[in-house]
Amino acid sequence: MLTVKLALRNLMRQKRRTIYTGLSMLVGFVLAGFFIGWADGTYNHMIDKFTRNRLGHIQVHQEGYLGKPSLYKTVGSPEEIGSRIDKYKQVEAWAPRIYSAGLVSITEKSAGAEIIGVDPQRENETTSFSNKVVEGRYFAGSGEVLIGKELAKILNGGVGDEIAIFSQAADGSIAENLYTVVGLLDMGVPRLNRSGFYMSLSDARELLVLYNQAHEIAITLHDLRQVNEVTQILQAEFSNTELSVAPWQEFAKEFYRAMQADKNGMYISLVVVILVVAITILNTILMSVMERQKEYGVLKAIGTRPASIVKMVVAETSMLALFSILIGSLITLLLNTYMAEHGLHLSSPINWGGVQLETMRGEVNFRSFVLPSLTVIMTSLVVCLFPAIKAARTEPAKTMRVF
Amino acid sequence: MNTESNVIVAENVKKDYRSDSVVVHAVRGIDLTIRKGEFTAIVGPSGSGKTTFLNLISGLDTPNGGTVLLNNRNTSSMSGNELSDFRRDNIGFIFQAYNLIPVLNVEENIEYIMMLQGVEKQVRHARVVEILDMMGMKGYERRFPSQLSGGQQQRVAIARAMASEPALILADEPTANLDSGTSTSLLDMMRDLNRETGMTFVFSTHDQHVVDKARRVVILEDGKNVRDEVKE
Amino acid sequence: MKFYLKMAWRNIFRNRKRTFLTGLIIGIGLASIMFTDAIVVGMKENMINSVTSSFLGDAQIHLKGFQDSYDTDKTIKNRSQLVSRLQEDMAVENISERVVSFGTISSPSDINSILIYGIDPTRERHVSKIDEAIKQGNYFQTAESEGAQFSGVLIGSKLAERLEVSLGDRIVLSASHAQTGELAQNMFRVAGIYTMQIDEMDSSSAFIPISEAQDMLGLGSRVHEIAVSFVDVQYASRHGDKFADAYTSAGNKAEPWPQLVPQMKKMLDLTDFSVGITMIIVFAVIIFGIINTLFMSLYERIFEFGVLRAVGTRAASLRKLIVFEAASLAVYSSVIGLLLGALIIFIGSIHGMNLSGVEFAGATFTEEINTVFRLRQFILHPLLIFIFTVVVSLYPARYAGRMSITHALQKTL
Amino acid sequence: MKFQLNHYGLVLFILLVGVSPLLAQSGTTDQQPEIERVVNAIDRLYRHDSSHTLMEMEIHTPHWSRTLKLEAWSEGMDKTFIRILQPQKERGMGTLRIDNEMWNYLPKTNKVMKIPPSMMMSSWMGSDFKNNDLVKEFTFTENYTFEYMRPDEAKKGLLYLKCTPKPGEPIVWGHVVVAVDSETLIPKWEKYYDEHNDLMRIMYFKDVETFDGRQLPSVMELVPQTKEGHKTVLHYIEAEFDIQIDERIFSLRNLRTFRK
Repeated sequence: MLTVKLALRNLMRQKRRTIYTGLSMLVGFVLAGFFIGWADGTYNHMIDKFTRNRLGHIQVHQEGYLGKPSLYKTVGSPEEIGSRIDKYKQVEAWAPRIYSAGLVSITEKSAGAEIIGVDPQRENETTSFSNKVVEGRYFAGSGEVLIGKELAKILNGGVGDEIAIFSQAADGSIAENLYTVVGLLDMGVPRLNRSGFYMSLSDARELLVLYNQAHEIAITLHDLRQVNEVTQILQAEFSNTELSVAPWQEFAKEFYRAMQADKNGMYISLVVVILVVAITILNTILMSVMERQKEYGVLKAIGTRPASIVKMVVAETSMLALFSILIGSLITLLLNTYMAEHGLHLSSPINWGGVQLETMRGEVNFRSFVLPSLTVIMTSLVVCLFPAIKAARTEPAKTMRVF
Repeated sequence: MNTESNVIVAENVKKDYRSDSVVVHAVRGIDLTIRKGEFTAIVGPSGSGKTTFLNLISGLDTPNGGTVLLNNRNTSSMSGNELSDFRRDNIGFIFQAYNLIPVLNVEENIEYIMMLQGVEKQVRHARVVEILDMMGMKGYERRFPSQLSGGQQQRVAIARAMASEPALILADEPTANLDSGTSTSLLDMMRDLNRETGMTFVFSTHDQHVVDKARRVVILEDGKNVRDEVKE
Repeated sequence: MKFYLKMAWRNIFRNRKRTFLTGLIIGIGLASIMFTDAIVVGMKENMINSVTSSFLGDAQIHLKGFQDSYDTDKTIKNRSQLVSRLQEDMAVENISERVVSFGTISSPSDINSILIYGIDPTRERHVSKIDEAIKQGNYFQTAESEGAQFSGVLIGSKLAERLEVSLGDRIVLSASHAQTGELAQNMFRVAGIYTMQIDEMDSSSAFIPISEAQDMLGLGSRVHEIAVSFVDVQYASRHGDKFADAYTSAGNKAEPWPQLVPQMKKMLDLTDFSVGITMIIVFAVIIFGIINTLFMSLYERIFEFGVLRAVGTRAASLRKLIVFEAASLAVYSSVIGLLLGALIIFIGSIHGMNLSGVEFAGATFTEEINTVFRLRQFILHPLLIFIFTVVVSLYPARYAGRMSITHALQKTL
Repeated sequence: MKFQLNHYGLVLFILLVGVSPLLAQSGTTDQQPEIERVVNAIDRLYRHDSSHTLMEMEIHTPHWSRTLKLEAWSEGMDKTFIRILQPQKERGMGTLRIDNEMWNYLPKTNKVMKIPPSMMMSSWMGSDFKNNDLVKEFTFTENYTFEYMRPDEAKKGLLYLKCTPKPGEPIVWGHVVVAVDSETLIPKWEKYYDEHNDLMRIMYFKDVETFDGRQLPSVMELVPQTKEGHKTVLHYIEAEFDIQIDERIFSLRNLRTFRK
């Protein structure tokens, strides 16, 4: 207790030095915290944007569908399952989908197409689907379809044309029907632009004889970071069924791997930032401790035991470190909250895989406080111990010498 | 009285310091005239206002009341650069310790002020040689302060203060960090220089050995000059 | 001026330990920035390289609209003229003509929709890396050695898996004839199985010699695509427009890779932006370290400054001294940083980081990522540190110039 | 998701083009007949100038089973016309093949859709046959080399032939083993292998009946070996051969005019 008191007094007495040392920890902390918040935020923002764009954060399928999709591996009563999903407040929206393939034609030309049946309203809530219409309009009713913009070119057709589809229904019968193209889509994915044929869920169910069925339920959450948690919750919720719940890392493997690569790059930067922060703190503390060699000499001369000096230095440094971390956390929290809410606007938006990235966002997360805290504490303790022990060992006469 | 020969004229000089809402009256009204060629000790116990008074007369500090004339000029009305140049040209300083610029060697320390004055290199060099000879420190030109003893450092400090032949040499406790033997010989040397060159010396001290060497002793108490003895 | 420089230089070496420490922090900071730059350049080059050299090429020429529909009839206009122009172009290193068609591949057990590429075996290997990507079998040799009774096809490993075929197995390619649109079918044997680590390439593409593709599709000597590689790897990103302008004519459209794979370009832009922010943060930390060190070392020497000021040094001269000191420190630190940076970049250029197999924006890191030396790492970054340091030192310089001399002279311990 | 793609071969073509009379001369008994004659007989079994048949196609999958009633016309090697008569939902659907081109008619939308080459490998109307099976023609005589063989499980009264595609033929099979009745030279089954000797599918020929005065197996059963639960069975109900067929049958106009 005496050590703490003495340390506190010392800190108060040498305000200037205290402020500088503290400031170096503080600034280091804040910058590292900001960096982590920003990097994680940007990373998650990208994932969020990408997954929200089409795939969703979590998907529900019949077991085995993802590994080997089949027309027959369906989710029964998706609306009922959806209402069970809706129970969880983390869930923002969900949308059922039906997938198949068929032959489509407008004029004499015909082409293979991916048939995707979506619930127009739910799909829009979940993936902002209507934003992908680049020509024409969104679904307004039954009998209307949206097709990929390149598919329209291949078929020599466009908005307003009638399009015939030929496929096979789930009962084995031949499925055929005529629809009106009401809009062209830019899905951001060449494959879908070339072959995407989107129809309303009810039309798709009728065409493919998949009444009350879906192949997939895509779910978006309010917060991407809850994906793992919600996935587990839903896995438990549907544990007695034939349904499987997969997070985006599973169904968007390639994107996930791309993000992992990006993360690797970020780790390099993170190491650099932490390293530089650590060295700055190291330097400041080392200097401030070395500056006080004389003072330690005096303390020793009047009979202070070396261990007490070490204890005092450590106490001072750790108090200072704790204080810096405290204030640093506050500033980091403010900065990252601002960055999470407002972000940094990009002068020219980056369009990637159909995702428009306009801002780079920060994020408030645990890591952005823990890592800088560890950096500050570890470096300051390690670095103050060394000169403290040295100070405790040196001859009082030597350090007190003036000339 | 011939004002031309007055180096310092202080009239009712006052200086207050404010620290933590407590007002410290460091100098409460000093009247003092120092004439050219004097060798004056300002004596008084710790806190009597010696350093403050020296700061005031050297223009390092400005008084709250009264006037200080140095070479018949009022320093309190000067701008920063004027003041710097005025000090450079008129006052030589000797401090109690850490007088010398550690990164400059003896010669560079001595010629520093002349360099500020723009004196030519040959002239400076000649002067350095001359003055070091006078101090008995010939051959130390290339040494750095850290390679000298305390007494030697103070000699170099005196040499630096005198090198540009200022009107006044101010020394604030020049012997405070020296042993009595060294202080005595240093003081003897300063008095000899005073006699030989006619330069005015004002120094503060509380060391009786030093006081004994002075030809005029001004005693301060509680920020006022209470006695003024002229020896000889 | 010179005198203060000398003084500043001597000052920074007065406390060798501290100067070295400060030099080290700035140096490590600088080295980190240099290294980050080098690794990012390496990463980007690797990414671009894996996109362009695996199959894309640095640029491609097609008939306008071909890529929208892959219509077999949309062949390049004035082909021979274009080819000879390209061959005379000094910027162009190699070209490879290709035939591209949608089609199907069938094996006894399965069938898949794919893109069939007809490539010129000898010229292609100078443009892309299919030959190097072959993991089993050979690059178009089996067919010739077996007397060309049947033709060899190169397929991706994922496709081979799906079709349950291995080397030497029969597969049938089907596509539609140019003009008539009639079904064209040919039997091939699997001559090689490649792994390019690009999903599209590995699971839904097949390569056959261009002459056979032209025969099969009834194209004569017409081609759909000319892939170009440039002498200078950075030509496409720097002078891509020039190339595009020069060869976009007669209904043909020339595009350098940033236009062919815009998402890649965007990804690289994003990387640049992120790296920029990282750099700014690292710079900020370093600069703060510098301010800190400067202030600390100046505080210690306040008495000294007091003496300097007392004996008649002007405030401006003192400021100059301090700025010079900071500059000297920056130079000293930069030397440390440059040495450290050069060392780690050198190490990084020999021992790469292994990210291979990671697919990134449709490309895959095929090789280890090595750091890449760039002149700017050794000029721009130290210069920035120097400028920042000097700018930052203006603050303590101003402070020292303004401080009270008497106050300074009171400081002893 | 992909279309459910199936295996392909020459069977449907063979069936739809019709069955030609077997010039079966019951003569040599113990002795193996000349191999060319047997192969020719198998090929000729399916050869004729024209045909008009009525058949049922049973399609079995693990998910559903259904039966289609078809009426088909063929002329030479290049023209085929098929009309679905049952079930009601698909009634009127038709397929026309002329040379290498193929069209489907969809009565509900009254639309004729050309099958693009990329879809040639897709299943024909959900069966184990592919569109391509209607288009490409192969004969053992022309496209294969052949030899007698004696499998382990050889039965008395059957001849076994191993037919290997000639180099360069666009055929995926490694070889085909055909079992033929040594008396009538009517095939019992055909087994399709890949080059690793794995059995990929079996075609059974059953229930020899007389159509238009000729003896032919009336049931053909296609069983893919790689897909469990899948089977397509064709039953001949009626057939006439070498008849005069109106040229207008093989036209797009005919394809799209079907009165229910």
